[in-house]
Amino acid sequence: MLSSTARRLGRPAAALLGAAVIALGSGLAHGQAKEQFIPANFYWVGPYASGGSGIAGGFIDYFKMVNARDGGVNGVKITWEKCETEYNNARGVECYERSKNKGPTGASLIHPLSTGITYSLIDKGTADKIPIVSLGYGRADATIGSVFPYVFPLMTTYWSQAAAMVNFLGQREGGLAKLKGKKIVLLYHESAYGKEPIPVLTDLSKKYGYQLTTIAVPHPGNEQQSQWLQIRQIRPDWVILWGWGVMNPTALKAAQKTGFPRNKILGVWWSGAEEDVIPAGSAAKGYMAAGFNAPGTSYPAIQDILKYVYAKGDGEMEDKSRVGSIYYNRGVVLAAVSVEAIKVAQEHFGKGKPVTGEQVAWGLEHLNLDEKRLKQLGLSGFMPPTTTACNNHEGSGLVKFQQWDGTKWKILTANWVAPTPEDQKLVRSKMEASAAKYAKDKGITPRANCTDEN
Amino acid sequence: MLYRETGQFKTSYAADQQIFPLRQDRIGVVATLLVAFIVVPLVANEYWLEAILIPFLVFSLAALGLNILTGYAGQLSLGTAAFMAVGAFGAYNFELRLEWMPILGSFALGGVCAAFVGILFGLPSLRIKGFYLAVATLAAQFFVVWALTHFNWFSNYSASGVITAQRIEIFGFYFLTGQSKYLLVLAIVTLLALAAKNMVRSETGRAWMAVRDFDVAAAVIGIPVMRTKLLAFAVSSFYCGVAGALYAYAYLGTVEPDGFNLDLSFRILFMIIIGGVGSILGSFLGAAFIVLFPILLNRFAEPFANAIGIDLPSGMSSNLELIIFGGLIIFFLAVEPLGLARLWQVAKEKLRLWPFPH
Amino acid sequence: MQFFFEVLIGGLLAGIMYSLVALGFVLIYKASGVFNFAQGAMVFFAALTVVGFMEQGAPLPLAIGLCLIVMILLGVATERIVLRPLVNQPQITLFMATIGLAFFVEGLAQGLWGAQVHALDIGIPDTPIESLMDKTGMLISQFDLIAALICAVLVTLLAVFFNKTRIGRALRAVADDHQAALAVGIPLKQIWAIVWAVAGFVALVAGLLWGARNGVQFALTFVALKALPVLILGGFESIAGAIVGGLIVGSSEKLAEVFLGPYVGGGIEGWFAYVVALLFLLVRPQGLFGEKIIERV
Amino acid sequence: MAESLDTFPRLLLHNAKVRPDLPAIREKDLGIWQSWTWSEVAAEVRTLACGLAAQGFKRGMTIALIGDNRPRLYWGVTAAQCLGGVPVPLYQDAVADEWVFVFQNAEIAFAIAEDQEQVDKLLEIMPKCPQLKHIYFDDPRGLRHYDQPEIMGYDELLELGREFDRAHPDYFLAEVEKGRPEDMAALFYTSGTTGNPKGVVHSNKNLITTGRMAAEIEGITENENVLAFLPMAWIGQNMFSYTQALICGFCVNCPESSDTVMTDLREIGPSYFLAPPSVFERLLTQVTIRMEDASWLKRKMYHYFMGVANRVGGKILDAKEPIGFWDRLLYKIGDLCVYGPLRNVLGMTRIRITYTGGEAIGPDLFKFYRSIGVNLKQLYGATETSVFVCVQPDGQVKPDTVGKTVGSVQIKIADSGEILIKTPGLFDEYYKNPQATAEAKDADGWFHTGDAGFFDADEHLKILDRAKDVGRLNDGTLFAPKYIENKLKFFPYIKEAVAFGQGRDMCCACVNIEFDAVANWAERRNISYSGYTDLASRPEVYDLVQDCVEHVNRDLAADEKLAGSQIHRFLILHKELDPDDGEITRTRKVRRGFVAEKYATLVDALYSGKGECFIETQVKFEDGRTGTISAILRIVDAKLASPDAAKRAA
Amino acid sequence: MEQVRNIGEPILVVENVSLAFGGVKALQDVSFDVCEHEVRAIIGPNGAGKSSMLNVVNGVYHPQQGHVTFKGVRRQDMNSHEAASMGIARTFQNIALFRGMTVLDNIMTGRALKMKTNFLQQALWWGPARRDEMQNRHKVEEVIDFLEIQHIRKTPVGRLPYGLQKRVELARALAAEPEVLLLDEPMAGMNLEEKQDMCRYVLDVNDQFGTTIVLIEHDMGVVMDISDRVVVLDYGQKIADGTPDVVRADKKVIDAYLGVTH
Repeated sequence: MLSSTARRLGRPAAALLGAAVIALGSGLAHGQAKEQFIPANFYWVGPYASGGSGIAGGFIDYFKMVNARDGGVNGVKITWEKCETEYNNARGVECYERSKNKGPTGASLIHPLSTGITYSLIDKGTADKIPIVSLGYGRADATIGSVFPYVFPLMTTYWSQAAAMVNFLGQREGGLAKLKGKKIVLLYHESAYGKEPIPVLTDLSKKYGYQLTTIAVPHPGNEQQSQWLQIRQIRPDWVILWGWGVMNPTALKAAQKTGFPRNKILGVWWSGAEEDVIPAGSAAKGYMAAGFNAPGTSYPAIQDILKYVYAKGDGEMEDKSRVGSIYYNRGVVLAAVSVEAIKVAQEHFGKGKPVTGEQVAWGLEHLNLDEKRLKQLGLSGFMPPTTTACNNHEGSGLVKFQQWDGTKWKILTANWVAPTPEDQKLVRSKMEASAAKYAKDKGITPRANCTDEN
Repeated sequence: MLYRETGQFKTSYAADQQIFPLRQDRIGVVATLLVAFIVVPLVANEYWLEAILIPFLVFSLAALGLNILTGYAGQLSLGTAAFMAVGAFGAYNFELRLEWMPILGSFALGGVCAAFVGILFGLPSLRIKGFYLAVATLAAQFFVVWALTHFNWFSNYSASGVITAQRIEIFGFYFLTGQSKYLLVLAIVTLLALAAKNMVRSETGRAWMAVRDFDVAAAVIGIPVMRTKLLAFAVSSFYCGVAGALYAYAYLGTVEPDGFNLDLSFRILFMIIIGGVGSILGSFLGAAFIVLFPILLNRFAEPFANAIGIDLPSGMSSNLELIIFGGLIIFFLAVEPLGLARLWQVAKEKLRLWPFPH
Repeated sequence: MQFFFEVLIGGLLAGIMYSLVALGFVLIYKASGVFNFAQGAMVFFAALTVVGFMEQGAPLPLAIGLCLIVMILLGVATERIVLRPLVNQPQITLFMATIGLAFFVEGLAQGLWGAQVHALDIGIPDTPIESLMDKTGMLISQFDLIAALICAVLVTLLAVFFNKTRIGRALRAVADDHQAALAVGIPLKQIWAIVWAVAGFVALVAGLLWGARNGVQFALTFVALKALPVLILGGFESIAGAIVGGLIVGSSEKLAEVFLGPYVGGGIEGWFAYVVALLFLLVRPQGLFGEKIIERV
Repeated sequence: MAESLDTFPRLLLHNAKVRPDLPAIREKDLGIWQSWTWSEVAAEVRTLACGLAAQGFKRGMTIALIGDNRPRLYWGVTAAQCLGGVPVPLYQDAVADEWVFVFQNAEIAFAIAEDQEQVDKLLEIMPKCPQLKHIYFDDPRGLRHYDQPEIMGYDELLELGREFDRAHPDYFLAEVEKGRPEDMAALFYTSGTTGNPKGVVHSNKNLITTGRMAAEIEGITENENVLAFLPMAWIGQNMFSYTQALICGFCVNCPESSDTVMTDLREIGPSYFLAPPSVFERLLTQVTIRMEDASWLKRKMYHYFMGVANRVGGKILDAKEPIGFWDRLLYKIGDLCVYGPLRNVLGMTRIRITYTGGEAIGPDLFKFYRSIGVNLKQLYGATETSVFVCVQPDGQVKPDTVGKTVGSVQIKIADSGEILIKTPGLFDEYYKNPQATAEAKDADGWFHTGDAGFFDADEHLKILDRAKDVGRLNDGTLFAPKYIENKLKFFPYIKEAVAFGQGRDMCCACVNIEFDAVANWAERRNISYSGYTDLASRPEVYDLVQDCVEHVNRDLAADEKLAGSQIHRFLILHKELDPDDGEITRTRKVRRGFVAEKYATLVDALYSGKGECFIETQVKFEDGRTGTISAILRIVDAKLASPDAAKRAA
Repeated sequence: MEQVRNIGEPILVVENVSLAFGGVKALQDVSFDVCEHEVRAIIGPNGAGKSSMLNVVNGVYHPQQGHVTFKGVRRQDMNSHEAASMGIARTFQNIALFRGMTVLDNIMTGRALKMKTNFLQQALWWGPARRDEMQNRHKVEEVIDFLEIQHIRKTPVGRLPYGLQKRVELARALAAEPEVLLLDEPMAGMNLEEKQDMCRYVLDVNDQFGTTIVLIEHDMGVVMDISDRVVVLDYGQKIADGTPDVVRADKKVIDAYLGVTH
């Protein structure tokens, strides 16, 4: 009796002590050598919590699976620590600074999961030699690795995607030439993120002869009556939806209200998750969106997660049904790329040893996630094949397109869609110009011997 | 108790009206400054400098600006972040477009731009008061962010409206490390805080407070109410503008207009309320609280919960933090509505009278 | 011209939706002088709670009923825990406290029901009325019309409540003069609890309609931002002002976005309502229905 | 050089030469401490003297100085001395009539008054004092429309002085040169307990020699600060704030007004301080009252550390006995938490030496200050002896003695027990009163103090009482009324006490409550009262006072000689003893005889065993009107302690 | 004490002033003048428009009709700032102190128009701003000394008792060194002693600085004692004007007072 009381009393005391010890020790790099630390700086509260929590879940679950199934990367366990960024730049920077020196080798790489935070970390990551991986967001021109040695807008940038979307629309119309004279409306979130595709789409409109109208939706975008009335006036053939958060379902609802066919709306990948269509209910049916990861749980890697993690009740997601959702799977992509980069780095710098951020950056520049490798990973068809190089931090620029059938996302394009080669070149030249300007502004001398291919 | 003020008599008005009439306070301030300028840069690590101290100082400056307007001149504003944005983008453009412009000049001119915008949006204050004015300042908040996003000229035609701050260089010295940036920000904040203190203890400040406390009486005395209010808007916005420039240049490096959103405005308003409305010190205390507290919560909540055996579902800890934070604000307002500065003041008064209670 | 009317009507209907949120602010401000910034969070909380109950298997009416109880509890608790300790504090302090409350409620909502976004189907199709489209070529959403109707019913109910019931009259007395109300023996604290409960009810209605419109998610808290210019226009203390203000804000911002927007590059909706309200205030500082204040010295 | 520093004017000029830039005098005015350096003071005095000369002030004339401590009044003193005249400082709160004798006696033709109030009083007595021809005022407020030819503003006088100085540039220095040490330097009117005041004549030599002697013994330097807050007419004030300031060159600080003395004391933090016991008592009362309002914890802490201080504080200050490490540590902690802050709030942080004099001080009161580290010492002297007769030397401070003789002072105890003094500072004469002079000063130059006392084993002088007041009860028991009164007055609730017993069977007392302290005490107990008289008659207050009285009885019982003079009965007076009503002197000494006479009915009642007594008294209000207060006073029997029990308790 | 004052020419003339709020007529066709150095009282029952009259004179209210001539400048409505800079200062019926500031700062605001430095100089403090501040502080200290409020110099005004607050407000008005001082019920709510003090101060001000005083007061004794001439208002109209003796004997005045206040 007495002892149980003591135990009960003792717990909070121990907890306080423990918390204090953790707080004190957190600034230091602590001991165990066979660990590779990756920060999990995401957001679980606020307007974007649904996306953030899904991605965080997939991200962490994949690590758990790798640790459980493979015992880590060549025996080096992956560790992580969550930090709430609230999708807020200041908090994001704090999380970064807090996490960058953890683990025996510091943070291996970081996924800011916010364009704003990415911007804020570019200088810091470069100075600290910690790769900033902005997978599917962030600066498009960071593809130019000679200027941005530690920034990796992997797989696909907004610019590549815009070009790929045009390519896809061309396919839908029966060839790019058919785009001539067509009317395309870009309905975008009035922010840095929303404005990203405008230059590319404008350039391509000149090239392909479609008529582009851009319509801004002010943040947060929960009221779009006037925009859609404008769209109704324009009567476009396609609407590209470059939305974020509540703007997406609202757009679909408003489209329904104004009688615009949903299957003529094509969303960007941040407009193409379950969270973006479910609130719109039936109004979302037929809506198409891009994506650099496939939905569903049929992939071997996802199955492994269910087997090694969820079967043991160790999963991150409270709601297991969200495993396989778009955001969850996106988290898996983020994690898989991270693990792969570490593996590549280990293979180059010494197997079975934790690698530093600088080495991971090397790894990220030498990714070779071809079909074969993806198959080994159990991720074939799940994410686009990606091969990076010193001066190509993007890798592929490939996307898939999917359509909402009212209950789930269905992949429309079996193959990964890329911009046409000429368009790719055009995008690339824009990136180079932009990066050059950046280098000039910041007084950066681009790295020598940095080429597009390894 | 520690205050021994016997024998500290003033033989001139200059001595009587100095900022810290008590010798112990002067010693305290000098010691604080010495620690801030010498000890901190020597001992603080990168994390403390870059993630805690620099934002703390920058937010303190912004809070100071808002405190001038709200605390001293009594004009409630919810547009602080907008004025910061103007400062940041203003400084960027001056630095970008005028090659000869020294960086400090750009910061100052960024502040001046913000001051002009402040005056513009302060004009309604001549007719409207209280919450009506507060909501009106939201117009500034939304309009400015819209304009900066929308007109590419401001961001030098960067595709996304994002600006990348140039490197800070003064007389050939580059401020690249956390230490040097911290010292620069600290120096600027110290000087501006001193200037603010000087203003509030002289006619300018008295006019602000007079307008705040009783505008009709102020007018009858001969204080030009209109000019006083607009001056408050201008000075306040200048401070916010410089804070914005520092936010961009010394803290984040790259900023987008969206970063200066309503949330940020509220955060700064929080700082002055928690810290103490109408108190220079309060701006600093409030900034410290708002910057540090969520971080502390974040660091402690989950380890603590784990330690006492509660397994928080992922995401729950973040929400719990929010709940605690909200609850604490309410609690705090109930306990001391006048803020941390008031607590400090009360404590100081007690110490001066020690061992007597009154 | 037809397009103009379409925009105008769309705007007016949207405006009604704004009014709905603004009503909650007005109620509380009128009775307790508190600018309740947590109103948006309460809307979110209400909608999320309804959906939450529904996902637990409750049918819609039951979920609404349960949620109503929760909202009333929340209102009463707010009065007890937040307002009472802060009685006689300056308005700004109370305002700050409601921001704290907003954080609290937001955290509570997502903590309880998760961060997931949800659809909310209250059985009203959000499609254009076909007969109207056929006749005039104008697209008017059925949902918006019904929402307007609900709003009208709500306002009528509130009007009856305020004018015909004892509590309502007491509420108005409180609004006019706290001291006097206390002096004639009106139990101020109870009245405040009731007002917060009523505001909770209004939040529930707003949450249901907005939730059904855009889905139930965190962004519902942002609808408060839409209500603010309505409040300045209509005056913080006038129910009629909230309605008329909503109509003016809704229609003017739509018209501006459609007809003015293209000249400046669009996206002006976010601030246009504020600027309109601001300009309006310069002419009439007391708002649409406010009384002229004579400074007595 | 030093030899010639034998008159006040020469001292001033000397200071202006050797320390021209050190502050000589400060005055809290218009919110700050306005300061004048020695050279500025010298210039001011020169102009003023010239002005007075222009107005016809000549060697040997007298000039009255009336007002609070103001630099200009001090300069008036020096200016008069420069011209060979005699300054006569007067008590500023006296009613006009009290001055008439002085003006007539000293044939005062000139007066410098502080403000309208004093000018009005002077105008009032002018008909009776026709020789008064010149009135100068410092503060012109309200005096703009006074068109009497005798009145002139101080500034106008200075203007005349400047003119005169221009016309006669050598006049001033020549007059100073004429000054002799033997010249009459000042005239102090003693507020004798009976009869007309007597003008005590002091020469330059008397004052300067004594002042210098004492300063050298205590090591007073030019760096001291004193606060001039006692009446200028009192010689103690003159010695500390004028004579010694000029001798040592230290700075005199004049408070803003009598209401702000406490604040000003704290601001200045004097290093050298003189105050009568009543001031120390008032300070301690404040401490006690304020501490009682403190939180429980603070009170506990205070009482604990005061206990420590009581035990070891005095010893540490005396540095005589070795103190254990633990006690030293405790005292250090106490110093940090209590004594230091206490000294600070009392304005005593910087005090090096502080004297109390003029009256005996309660031993507990005395010990309190010493225990918290304030070097409080007793001083014995009289107006006639230029203050300094005995001083307690550092390290040999005993609460019940007044210390050893200073320098070349000689003391002889007469057979009657009266103390006789011979000192270089002994007064010349009572002005125009050879008879009184002869009574006080015998042919051998011994001054008869009228005090009874004796030397103890350590050559310390112990004062019992006024020689004529020390008496015996009917049964022959020694009865020292002042001793008993002082014991009573040490209680914070008792402001004044008058003990009767001479020639009676027992000792009885009338008590004045300390209104602030008792009111505070009553409020905390929710006892309502409508004013002083009502409060004084509350039964609860009687109980409170009874406790005090019985405590004194126990103390008395402990002393064999005094055990018989315990207080048998007492009453609480319905009004405060007031100098305006003549019940106490302006230096707050009880005029026992006067009181006994005035309240004869009460005294009779005390001894007749009655339970209560009706009394009606005339009182004088501040504005000069008179009125009456009447009350029925209760008389209470106090418990007596048996000597044995008291000893056991002790 | 003998009062010797030379009352001069009219310094302030109010001609046919009418003021209405909505339908409420606060003042109707009121005319009177105030001579230099005199003490002029405005009396009348509650709601007679006395405060409105003062508010018109120093530009807080703007009359619909009529003119106010001050120091030879005739205008239909004053604005407060102008009134202040021409030398009109005032106190208010309900104390209008700046509650968040100390006594000293409150009185310093009275010097607003005498300050010569701008906010930039003040931000620097050293140099002109400090000198300016010191000079004005000196003036303010003289006022503090004059009104004998040294002991509360650094107290926040909110903590002061009512009577002292009134005195501080007077001090603030005096700090401006006005030519005309408008006092709106300076003795309202005071006890006898405070009233006597206040009377003395008002007369001292009038006497020492030659300030013209216009005061509203309810206490007839006070008014009759200290004023040279009295205007009587009732329901916004002037019903009598003259020396205290004349006014006291006026039938309309007696009726107005008997009818309303008794």
